[in-house]
Amino acid sequence: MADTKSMQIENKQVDKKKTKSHRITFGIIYLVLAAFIWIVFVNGTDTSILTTFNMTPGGSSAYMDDWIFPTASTLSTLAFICAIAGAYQIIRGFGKFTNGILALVAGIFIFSFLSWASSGGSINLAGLLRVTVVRAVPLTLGAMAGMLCERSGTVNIAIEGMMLTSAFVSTVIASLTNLWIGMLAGVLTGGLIAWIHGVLTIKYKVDHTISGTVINIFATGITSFLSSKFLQKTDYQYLNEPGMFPQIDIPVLSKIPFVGPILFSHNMYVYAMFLLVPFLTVMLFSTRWGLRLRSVGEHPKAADTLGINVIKTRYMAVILGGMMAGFAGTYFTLGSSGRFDELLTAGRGFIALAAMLFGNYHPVGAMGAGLLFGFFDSLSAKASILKVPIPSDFLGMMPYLATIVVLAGVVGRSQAPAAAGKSYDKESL
Amino acid sequence: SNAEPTEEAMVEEPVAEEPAAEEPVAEEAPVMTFCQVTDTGGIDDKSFNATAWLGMENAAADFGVEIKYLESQQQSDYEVNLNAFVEEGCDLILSIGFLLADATAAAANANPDVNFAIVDNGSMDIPNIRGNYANIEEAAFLAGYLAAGMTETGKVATYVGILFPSTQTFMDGYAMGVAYYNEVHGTAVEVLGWDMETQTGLEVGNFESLDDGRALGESLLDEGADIIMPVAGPVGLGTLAVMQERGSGLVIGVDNDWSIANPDQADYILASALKKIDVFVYDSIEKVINGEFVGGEDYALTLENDGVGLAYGTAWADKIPADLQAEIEALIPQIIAGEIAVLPTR
Amino acid sequence: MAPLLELRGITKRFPGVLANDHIDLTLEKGEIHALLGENGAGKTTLMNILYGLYSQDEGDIFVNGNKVTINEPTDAIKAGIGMVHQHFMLIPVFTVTENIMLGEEYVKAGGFLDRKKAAAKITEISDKYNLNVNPDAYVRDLPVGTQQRVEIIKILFREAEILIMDEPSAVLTPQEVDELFKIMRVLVDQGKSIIFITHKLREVMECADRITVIRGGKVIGSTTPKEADTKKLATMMVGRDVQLKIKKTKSDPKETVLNVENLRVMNSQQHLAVDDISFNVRAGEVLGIAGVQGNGQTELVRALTGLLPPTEGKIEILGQDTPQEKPRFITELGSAHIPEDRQKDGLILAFPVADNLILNTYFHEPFSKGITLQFDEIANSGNALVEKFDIRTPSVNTPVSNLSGGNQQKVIVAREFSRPIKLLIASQPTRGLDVGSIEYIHKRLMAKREEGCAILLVSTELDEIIQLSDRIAVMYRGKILDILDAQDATKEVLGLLMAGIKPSDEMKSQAKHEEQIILT
Amino acid sequence: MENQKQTQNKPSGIAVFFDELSKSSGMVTFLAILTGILIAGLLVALTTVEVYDAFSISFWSGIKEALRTAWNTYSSLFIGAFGDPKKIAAAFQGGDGLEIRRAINPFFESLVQTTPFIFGGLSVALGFRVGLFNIGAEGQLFIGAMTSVYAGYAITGLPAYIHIPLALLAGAAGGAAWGFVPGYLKAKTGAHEVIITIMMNYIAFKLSDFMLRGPMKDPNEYTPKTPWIQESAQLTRLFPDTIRFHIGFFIALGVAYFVYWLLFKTTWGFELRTVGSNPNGARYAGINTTKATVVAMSLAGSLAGLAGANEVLGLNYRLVPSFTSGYGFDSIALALLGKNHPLGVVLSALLFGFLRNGSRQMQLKSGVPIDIVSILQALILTFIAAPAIIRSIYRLKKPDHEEETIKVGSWGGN
Ligand SMILES: Nc1ncnc2c1ncn2[C@@H]1O[C@H](COP(=O)(O)OP(=O)(O)OP(=O)(O)O)[C@@H](O)[C@H]1O
Ligand SMILES: Nc1ncnc2c1ncn2[C@@H]1O[C@H](COP(=O)(O)OP(=O)(O)OP(=O)(O)O)[C@@H](O)[C@H]1O
Ligand SMILES: [Mg+2]
Ligand SMILES: [Mg+2]
Repeated sequence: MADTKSMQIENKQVDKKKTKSHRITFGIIYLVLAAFIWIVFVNGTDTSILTTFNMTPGGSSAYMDDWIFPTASTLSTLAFICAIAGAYQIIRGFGKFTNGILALVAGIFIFSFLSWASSGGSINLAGLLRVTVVRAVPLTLGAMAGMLCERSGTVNIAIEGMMLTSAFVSTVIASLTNLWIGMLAGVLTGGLIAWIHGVLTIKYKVDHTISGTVINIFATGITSFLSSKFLQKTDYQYLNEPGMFPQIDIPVLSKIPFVGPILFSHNMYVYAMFLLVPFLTVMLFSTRWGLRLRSVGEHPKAADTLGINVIKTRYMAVILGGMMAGFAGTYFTLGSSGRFDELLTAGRGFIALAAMLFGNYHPVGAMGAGLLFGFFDSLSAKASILKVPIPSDFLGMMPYLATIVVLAGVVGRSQAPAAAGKSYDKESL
Repeated sequence: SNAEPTEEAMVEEPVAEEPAAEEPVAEEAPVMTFCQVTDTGGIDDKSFNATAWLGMENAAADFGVEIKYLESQQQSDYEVNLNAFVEEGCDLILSIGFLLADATAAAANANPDVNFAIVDNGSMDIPNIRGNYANIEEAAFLAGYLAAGMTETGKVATYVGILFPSTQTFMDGYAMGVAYYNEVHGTAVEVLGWDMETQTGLEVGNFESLDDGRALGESLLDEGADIIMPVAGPVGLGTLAVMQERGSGLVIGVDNDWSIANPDQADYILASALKKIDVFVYDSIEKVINGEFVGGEDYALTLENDGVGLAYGTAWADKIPADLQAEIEALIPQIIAGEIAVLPTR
Repeated sequence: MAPLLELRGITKRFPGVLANDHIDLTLEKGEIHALLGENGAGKTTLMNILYGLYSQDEGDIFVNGNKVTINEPTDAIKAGIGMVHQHFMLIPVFTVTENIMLGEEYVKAGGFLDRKKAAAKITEISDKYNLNVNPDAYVRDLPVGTQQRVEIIKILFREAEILIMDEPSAVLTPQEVDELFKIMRVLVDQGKSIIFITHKLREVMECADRITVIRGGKVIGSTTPKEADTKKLATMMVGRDVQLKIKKTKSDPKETVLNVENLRVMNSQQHLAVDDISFNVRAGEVLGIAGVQGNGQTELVRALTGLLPPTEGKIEILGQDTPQEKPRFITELGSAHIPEDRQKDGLILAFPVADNLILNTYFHEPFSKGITLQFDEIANSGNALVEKFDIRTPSVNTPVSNLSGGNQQKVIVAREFSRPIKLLIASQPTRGLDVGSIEYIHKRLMAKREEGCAILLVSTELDEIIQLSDRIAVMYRGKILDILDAQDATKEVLGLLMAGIKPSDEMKSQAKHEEQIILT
Repeated sequence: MENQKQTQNKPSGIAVFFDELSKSSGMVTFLAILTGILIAGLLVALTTVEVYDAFSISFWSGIKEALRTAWNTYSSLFIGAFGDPKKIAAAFQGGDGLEIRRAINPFFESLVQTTPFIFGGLSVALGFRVGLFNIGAEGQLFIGAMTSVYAGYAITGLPAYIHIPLALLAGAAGGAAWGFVPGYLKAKTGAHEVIITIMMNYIAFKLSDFMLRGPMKDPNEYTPKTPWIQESAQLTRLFPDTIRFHIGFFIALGVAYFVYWLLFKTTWGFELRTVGSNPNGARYAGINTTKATVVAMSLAGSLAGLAGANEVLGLNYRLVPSFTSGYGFDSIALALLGKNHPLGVVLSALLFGFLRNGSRQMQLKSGVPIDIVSILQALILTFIAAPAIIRSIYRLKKPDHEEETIKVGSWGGN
């Protein structure tokens, strides 16, 4: 025991050495950001100019006063803080606070950008965050769908296809019956497609990526085919009027200024996300069900030797994942737009995939990634509205660039379940 | 050195059987055929492809002619699709959108005996092409004026799917209308999402994602805009959805009358800036049928000929103050006469 | 009374292999029944059938005289059978508790895992049998010996009566093996019964109550340690007289070929795996590196071969400093590497034999001219090597994946030995091979030594190390505890070193004295 | 088993032939395509209102109508892809050049449609061979089109034999740059190429929109289009008007051969394949896997870039917004269908090209939405990826040795 401890201490020392160059790089980045804030944002702003942040999103009754501050002096202070952080980072490093400081500096930079962009005018900060939350919904749900599958060993790149198909089905069924039945039908559709994915990958041992690609192509084809044959025809309009889940204000909570409208005044999909993330976290990591599911994705043979039915468990996980993707799909129609149009998922399934990897196969990580993407998405719209002198195409690249930067610069390799993508063959060596 | 998969079967024809003799085509009185080539948006784009197709359908209903369409999936399809229709012997081939201009010119030059018509593009001085453009800025101007008159927050907004000249004029006209209202009434109504000076604005980047339309709608409402004109095909329906959910905000539809297309949501549709491509299509078909088709000219959709216009939403026609309606009514002849500038001077 | 367990006429065929051929076997209550057989004899297959992982083509299983059908491991568990697998069935990213209770979880109301209660039971079992396992540790952090004890607890946790242990001693130090035997005794004394699989004669003689020998999927015979004699058992097992001792001439080391100073290497989890190691290997000698698996040998070899950059220290080959992460540079200096995991590192399984034979020479004449490969040359050379090294393959165009393990290893040996080499780094060169192949490879290694090649031999098989090495270094937790001359190295001394204990000089000489002539 | 015995007892030539045939993978491929066609035909019939109307008259008239619908669909698909045999015969009898060209045009047009698929498929297949999943072909294609068009219009005064290769190279270089980024990030930071290539796709779309509206816009045009490329940069057409068939097809075949040669005949290809098949083994063998990853992604990018260049230099002669959609994603299917082998890719590209071109007539003659082609592609791919399904439907025998199943690899763990 004593030995192990001393070894750990030594490990840490070596760790430190290795991260020295890392430390300096980050320090320099902080300094550059500080300089950027100073030169571009502060120097371009007149000292008398004010920035206004609205703290109440439109249409909300939980009012909070606007936040008004002088732009230039605030930004100078922030630039100064960044510079200090950079200097300290280079000289000493922040130890276990490194990531926190990194987040802080990134936050400061974005805040400075916003203050500068809205200087002399105003921006609705609460609205920005509210939209962030909404935009995170399909990504988080989709990422969790992928996660359920992959935690059990089945790679699922067909999230897009599952979402699209269930969006279609939910629209038709909800138009014919009601929202809840429509939603259920969408969820079941996702499950059904996932079952096909399961049959192909688990039973027929088709390569998971191939099966996923096939499903995506098929889903695009069949929904566009049926949509243009029926849903878009005036004669069949009654099939494309599903309605939408209403917004529900949570009593009391939604009245909290600022936070209330951002978190507690949405339709049920947002709440579902908030509930599903901790629920799945607990399910996966604290229950028998989750233990077995993960064991099958890590080492199916070991699970098999302990009497766990690998095949059944995988089917179950894949189908549940599909149902989750189906649920995410119904968001587009029943939670967002109230109708189906061709390809309306517009690639969100692939971004959800990115969010899954990004969030390191953890529900909380998935939501974090969803929120990050949602934030930049929402930010780029705001920047456009504020007439930031950057071409709109480049603003539109922001979420994608941010993903690349964070992924390459901070996250790096994510740790996939060991058996993900490998079909289980009981009698193989 | 590795095993080479040899799939001879792969080049096998999709249909193994011999193509049997075609069933005899009923040779009655030759029905005229009219053919539409869409751009990549396809027939359901809720925008000009759809409106044009409406014109085709109307003509088919009225004249009993046959109508066909081909969807393009990429730029290189335009030429082939047009040629396919040439071979079909279509009596008029309709190209939708400026993207098809090059291919249409080529096809028209190669087939001087075939009639073509193109939407949103001039005739390029080719004798067998009938061009068309819409002074949509005239309608958008009225929409902007109306929006400025109706806003309660002092902010109105617009956004665009992808910025093309054809969508750009929507935004310009709209902003000019607002500016004119400010000038007349001494107000300071702001336009979010479009900057006339730099000709840049809020852009979705696609014509598909309703969810994007929803998010943009929310952002704009949050920034205080209460009337939004989305120039983005079906994407705008997402904005309509969020307004319905919030119970606030108004949309100004584009291309066709949204309050008729979306009767359930009519409460949130203030008006629509109409661009009656269907009229142009219908008119062209009628001309061909009557043997009056003339190419080399442009058919302009204007306020004057009612090719563009502003239609009040079915639920709002009565609620818009009468004096505002009267003001707008009065603007129309002035615009037609060119007394009011509806586009910024570039 | 019916025996506790009886297997009758068990037969199992794999494509091209008759792995079990009408095998009969009985197990009495309270006995340790050793199943002896060389690699590929069919021992694991038989046990996998008993445990429900494979299904037999023919034959029946009886427990307490009642016929049972075992289709799934659950059936086996229900019948009171537990198995410690040859390749551990543990999930590295799970804790000990999670691994053990998987499939038999303790849950609180609402289906939540009751880790505390399970951990308590594990501690209880661990104490009872003196197994010394921390239930909250992650399996990936545990040394192999401990992992094995986790596997044993897994079985006891399920209250199995019949324990199958598939080659449990392969990964242990001699002392740990003794410890294991003690545990097995305790278990038997408490009424459990054990099937114990091995191919080591010494172990059988030491701990079994009864011995059954299997060869080529058939039962060759049954005996007890009292009646048996090692020579006879060996012959039964292999099917011919064996000559296990290799004749070794006195070494005549010349110039230093490999020199390592103060080497430190981190493994992929950023743990210090090689900790300040220094040694050298000279031309014409074999330096053996002994040690229990997982004590840094893998990382050491990877660092030496340029696959893992060291954090500190110096590696010199033929007087040249080797740069970091340049395996090509190192092989081109004239060093060869037989990797520990032949399928993972040493071969491209999907490629044909011929391509694997040029895996690190393809860019040389005559195999390529400019950038084009010369297929005739490659095939010719391949055929020649297949002949010379007696590689059993239908043709040089057969994918290596279709070859047996021994022949796969021969492909690697052929490739590495056909180059002019001055240094050979051989890691577990005979793992999983049968006696014939082992003999062959040992002879080849010794021939290289005669030629004046410097050899670094890393092996967890003590017998192999002792037989082949001129000097022996023992690694423990990333450090070299001692480097001994081969004649001073006895199993006991090495065993102690492998367990991290430095024996006094007195102990060394005493142990040497006591070392018996018993083979293997 | 019994069957096998029988054939052993009585080894009649024909029986042996059928036995072998039913085991061969060519047979499976053929049946996969056939089955896909049947199912898609069923779908068409099931979604046609007339069929239901006919069923309400009587069962048999329903069946007849269903068959007729499917027949119409596929015969027009066939005619669209290969040309109308009657027309061709008549045209050749007539001897009029233009008529003949019109009659045989569908066949050549199918080849034109095939060409970008070959490039795209090669791009994805090359990635797969090196263990990389290139979802980014679409974005690389956009960039390649952009750079080649730029070289096509901005450089003037060159003879065609220099300008054409130069413009193609520019396209390849653009695509390569777009492939390089994910390759480099993957090799250096471990960032997953799937995510990065997806993000790079979106960035490429935005970038090309920006370029078309700004720096690359033809100043004489009102709309966002690039200037026309020089005539010297246009890929030579091989027939006068109507037939657009150009040398791009042969360039694609040449490139396919080149990729084959590179992968299977050279030391570089040996390295790439080694990395793809077993990265650990490759490292052991002294191969620089980092370099291989970067090189492979760049090469894959350049192939996709060529697809884009081929489109603009061979057909469009200028770039307009949203000039293509879906080649990148179809290419994934195509590469898998071709088992990531250049020859397989060419064959499946032909299949896709003929299907896509044929779908035009199908849409026109029988009003079936072109999306049916996607459905068809998905079905065929499924059956080829899971031959066991086909084998059990048609009760084919198991092959003697294990079938070569397609493996993609490169996800998560490794
Ligand atoms: N799943 C399988 N598929 C094909 N062949 C197999 C399989 N499992 C075992 N074999 C073959 O069956 C034979 C017996 O193997 P088995 O693993 O039972 O041997 P063993 O006696 O346990 O050997 P070892 O001492 O190496 O563990 C070998 O030839 C082996 O290759
Ligand atoms: N996974 C497999 N797939 C196909 N064939 C296999 C597989 N495993 C083993 N074989 C075949 O089974 C036979 C026995 O393999 P195995 O590795 O057990 O040989 P072995 O008896 O251990 O011989 P060696 O001493 O050479 O290792 C070989 O002929 C091999 O071709
Ligand atoms: Mg074994
Ligand atoms: Mg073996």
